[in-house]
Amino acid sequence: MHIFLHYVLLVVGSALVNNFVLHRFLGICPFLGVSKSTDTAVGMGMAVIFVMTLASFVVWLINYYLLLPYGLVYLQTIVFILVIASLVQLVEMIIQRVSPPLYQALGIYLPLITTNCAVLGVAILNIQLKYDLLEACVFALGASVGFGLALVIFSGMRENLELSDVPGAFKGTPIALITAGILSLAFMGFSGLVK
Amino acid sequence: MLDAVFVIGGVGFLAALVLGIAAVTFAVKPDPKEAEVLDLLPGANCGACGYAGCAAFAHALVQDPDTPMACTAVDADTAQRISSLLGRELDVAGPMVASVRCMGSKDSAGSRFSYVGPMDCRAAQLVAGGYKACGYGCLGLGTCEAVCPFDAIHMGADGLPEVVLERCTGCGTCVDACPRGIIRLVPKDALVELRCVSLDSPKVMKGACDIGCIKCMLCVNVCPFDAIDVLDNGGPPVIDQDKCHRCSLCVDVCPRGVIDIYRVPQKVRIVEDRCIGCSICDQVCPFDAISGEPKGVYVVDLDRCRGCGLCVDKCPKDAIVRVGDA
Amino acid sequence: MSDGLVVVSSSPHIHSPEDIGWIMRQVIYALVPGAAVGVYFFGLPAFNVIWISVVSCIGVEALLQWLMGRAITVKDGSAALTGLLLAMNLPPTSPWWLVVIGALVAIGLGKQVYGGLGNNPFNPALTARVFLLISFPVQMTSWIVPRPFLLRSADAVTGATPLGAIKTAVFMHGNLAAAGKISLMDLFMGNVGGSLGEISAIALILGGTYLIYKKIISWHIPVIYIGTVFVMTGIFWLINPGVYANPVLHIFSGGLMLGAFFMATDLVTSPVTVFGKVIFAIGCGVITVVIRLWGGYPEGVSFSILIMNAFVPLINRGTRPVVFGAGR
Amino acid sequence: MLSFRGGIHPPGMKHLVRDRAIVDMPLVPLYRVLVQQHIGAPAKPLVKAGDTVKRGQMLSEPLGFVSASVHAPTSGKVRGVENCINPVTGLGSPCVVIEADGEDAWAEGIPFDVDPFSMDGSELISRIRSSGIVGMGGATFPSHVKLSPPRDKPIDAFIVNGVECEPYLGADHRLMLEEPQRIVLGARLVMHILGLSVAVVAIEANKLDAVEVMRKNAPGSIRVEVLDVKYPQGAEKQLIKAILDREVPPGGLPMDVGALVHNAGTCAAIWDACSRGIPLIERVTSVTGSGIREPKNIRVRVGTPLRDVIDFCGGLQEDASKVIFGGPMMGIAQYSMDVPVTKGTSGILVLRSREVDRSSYTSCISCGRCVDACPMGLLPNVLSRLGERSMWEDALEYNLMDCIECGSCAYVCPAYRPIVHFIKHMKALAREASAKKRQAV
Repeated sequence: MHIFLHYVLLVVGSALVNNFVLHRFLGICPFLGVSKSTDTAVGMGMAVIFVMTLASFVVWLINYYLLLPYGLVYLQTIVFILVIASLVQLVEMIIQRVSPPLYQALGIYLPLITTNCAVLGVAILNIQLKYDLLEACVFALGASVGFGLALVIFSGMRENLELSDVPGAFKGTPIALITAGILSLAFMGFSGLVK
Repeated sequence: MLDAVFVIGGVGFLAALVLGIAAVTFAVKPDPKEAEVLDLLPGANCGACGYAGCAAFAHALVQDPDTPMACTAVDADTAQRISSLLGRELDVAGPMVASVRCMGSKDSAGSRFSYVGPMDCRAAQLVAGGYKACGYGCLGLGTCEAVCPFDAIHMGADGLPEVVLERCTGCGTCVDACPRGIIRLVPKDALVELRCVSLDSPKVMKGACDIGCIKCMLCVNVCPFDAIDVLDNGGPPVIDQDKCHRCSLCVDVCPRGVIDIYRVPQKVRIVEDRCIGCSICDQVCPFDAISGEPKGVYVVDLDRCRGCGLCVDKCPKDAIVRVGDA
Repeated sequence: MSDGLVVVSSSPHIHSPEDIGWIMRQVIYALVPGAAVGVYFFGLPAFNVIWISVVSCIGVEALLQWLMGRAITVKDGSAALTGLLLAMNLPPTSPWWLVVIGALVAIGLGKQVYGGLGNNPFNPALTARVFLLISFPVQMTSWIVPRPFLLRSADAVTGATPLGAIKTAVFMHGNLAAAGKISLMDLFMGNVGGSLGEISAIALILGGTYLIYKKIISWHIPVIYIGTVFVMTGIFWLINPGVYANPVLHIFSGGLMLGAFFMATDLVTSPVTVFGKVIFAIGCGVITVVIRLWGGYPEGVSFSILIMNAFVPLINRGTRPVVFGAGR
Repeated sequence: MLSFRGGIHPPGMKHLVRDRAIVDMPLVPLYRVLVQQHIGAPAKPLVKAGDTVKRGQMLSEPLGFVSASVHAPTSGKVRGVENCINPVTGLGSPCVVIEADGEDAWAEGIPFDVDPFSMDGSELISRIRSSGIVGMGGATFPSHVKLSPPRDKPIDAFIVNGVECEPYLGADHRLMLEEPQRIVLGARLVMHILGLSVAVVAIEANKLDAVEVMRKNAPGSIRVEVLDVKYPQGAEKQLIKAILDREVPPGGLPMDVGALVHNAGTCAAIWDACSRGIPLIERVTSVTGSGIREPKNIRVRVGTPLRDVIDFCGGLQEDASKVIFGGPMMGIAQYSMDVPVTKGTSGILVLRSREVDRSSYTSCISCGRCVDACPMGLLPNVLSRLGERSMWEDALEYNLMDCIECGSCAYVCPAYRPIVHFIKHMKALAREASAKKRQAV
């Protein structure tokens, strides 16, 4: 029971309290880029959940079984990026085969997951926070679910903004950033929830 | 140092291996047509077409026949080949611009009733056929301005739209949007237009608008080029842009001032040392503006010349030039 | 007909007399009892906060609309209502500049950048409150002890809100005992510390009932919101009454009544269908309880409503009514 | 009480004409009989300038099955087939102009007296068709079409619509009070045509006197049901839901659920046509509203110019500023006093300037009142926001085409948004696009 609660808190913590987009401000590019329609946002969220969890898993293994034993921790960033890039490529191929509509919808943003700093961020945080393999995966899952959640909520709001009478100067990205800011303020309410 | 090389190389190799296997396992056969189109496209992936790279654009072109050929980097020949590959007609007409065919401003054409509702011409047209006294005139609520993707049409103070010729791309969005069919596309260089589309009889027209065409036929009769014709639909005469020489006689003769010319052409003069006195120009000039003795040097009477340019085209010696030109 | 043109428009040609101005006025009337209790217990400073807030909200709205070259719509009363709601969400001792900043954020950032009334995704007053709470935590959490108007002495005595006391007690001592005895009667009448307009449950219920009676809000959001808080806190109270306060105390304390009746029901930022309202209210309730029981802040009403505001487009999307004839 | 989901309660304003007995409008010198007074295929004029016509003579011939003819309202000389303003579209439309000779002589052979119950269905239907009978509630759909359902959609329920849910109007009410037998006989005739043994007369609870009269006059086979007072109770689909608890599917017709609805006035006209051969040349209509000096229920010939009707009712008040054909919720505002009364003119309503809609509207505040009011289960708030931006393609996904344009949403909108107008606008765009698409294929 206690162990289970630990993992629940880990998910809640990474998804809500320290939401990657709204609290750590990681992954802002896809957050703004793929949030114009809810359908694409859901697809992107799924893709990110998959990539982030998988990447955390692989990267953790590489870190502890390859880099650490050989004292090559200084190569962390470059190796991580290499692995993540390959993973994204792999996911892209699979999606293209399995779900062409999703592939079309995600368009340029699928390759962009590569440069989604949230993916690298979660991998590095896993190492910094000294999580074990399971914790790392759970943390990544929570973080990516949080990312997806923020993305989907935000896409709903942006669809509505399209029908709003926003002053010319604020149309598009400016109003999206303001909205993200207020959303981020609202999510501050969760602070202190998980120590 | 060496282990670093090995590790990165090894990881890279492994990744490449996995990707290689995946590429084979999850290979997606592209549409052969798509591949052909893709070959013809520049392959620069510049994104100017609005798609994520040439491959996505090729996909869209093949899948959706309505996709406009929006690539800016292909030459005309390639565009033609792509179009024929896709089995569609390529629009080869010259550049067009929108032309608004109504001059019935707020002051010259009144209202039948006071309209309450959305400020959209199409919506206003649904209420008792539009509030304007003239059933054919511009409603002036600016739907054309709202739909223009290029910001090339603006509502003037008189309640009529004005086309910004430099910005207009001739896309035709406003033409489709206008509920009264007032806007049409004309070649960019054809700039004489009768700005009225009313099918009303002269009597009705006089009651509805101070300026609309009353079908008096003066313009038809005055045109030296037979460029103005009457259709049998009861509407205003139509100017054939191919025949029109922009002499603007019709503009001057119209009692309602509803024929408009954008740019009056330059008058002509004769370059004396090239003129051989063949008299062709004298014979073709519809305005009797050229005079002279055969074998002598002809001169242009600038008061009479209207810049139609017939003589310029006919002169065998290229001795006639526009006034502004060297 | 005798002079000028007849009017022609699309049907319908008659209209209900209830326009936006009327709705806003009714909500303002409904808020008066709550605000009055605030002034009664907190005195002149509270009154000053109210008028500064209302005047600056109206001023900011007019100014921004004038700057943007839009029609100035302060006459519809929505800016005044936002001002009143903002004031009721502030500590009674708020300095004037805090109130003015709040008005700027509420009307400027919360409303006008989105295009004015109807276009804002978040409740403007709550946006401002949360903005102030995070930016000026000291000023926004200085509470004073209520003193009925007639008994008021010159100096205000600082004190804590009931929820703040509970949070501190649980945090410092691990149980509720240190929070001391909190009178439910005081909570009900408003004789407690807190934001200007949130203290008196009875006054707020009175106002809320008026709005429900006038059919300006439906009962779903307030009843289900408060009900969710009651049930959830009740469950935890039954599990461990030493750490978790009893549910009656929870529903009568903090900003719940104000939030449930007046903020969560904000027409612009709440779902349109009944089912959507139910989901929205449950979401507000759950988040409120989570923040109150386990979060860093003692009170979670503002945050929870703001967060649920963000969900409204998705809720509306998911709760479309069944089209006539498509049901079977 | 029987009812449906959604709806609104606007002030009834029925008191203006409630107690005013139907009076016959005297003949006027000139009639303008529009050739197109129905929904459906056009009709072809049969007369030309200089012809003399008799009362009840056919003036136009329907082209196609879903079409209807028109008849001369009185005897006189045809001035010509001219272009007159159609009160429904506001546009010019061909119309037979008759200069009355004042004799009002019937065409040969009518009226006669027969027992229509001795005839069979198809004979009666063709008689109804040649009499130019259309739905008189305002929709003007040719009645004979409704009476000829396809074989696979048998009709098992017939409702006589005496609801008259539009505020102000009282013509059907007076008709039920004064001439219940015509309605009952017409209804029995419809039952006879369709082989039904029962029918329902639906009346709103604000007309209990009519309920009593109808109950007294109706035979046992015709049940009179009292309905909740709510707008739009008289809308076909909502009425079927309330009486039969059947829902017409989106895009469907009442016959899809085996139901048929005829207006009370239409039933009376059917009786006249079948039993005496009198075509649809006159109707009862309410001339009402605060802008008219003497509100009345009048029996008026089709083709009478609006100006004459207004004069007969004492003229307009000084500040009258809106003249509406039909009721205030779905009626059509007029700008010309020359428009003629048509078969579908269920009322003529004149509003004063202070009652007329304000001219500006503001952003939607998502209050959801329109959603609660919509009897069709749509989201008018979303539709209006889409309509503001002419986004009809998105609106189609929000069931744009299922809107019945009853106006409930716009009535309750606190932002005064012209929601129905937005919807009509998008429907027009959608129809235009689909017509274009059909052309292209």
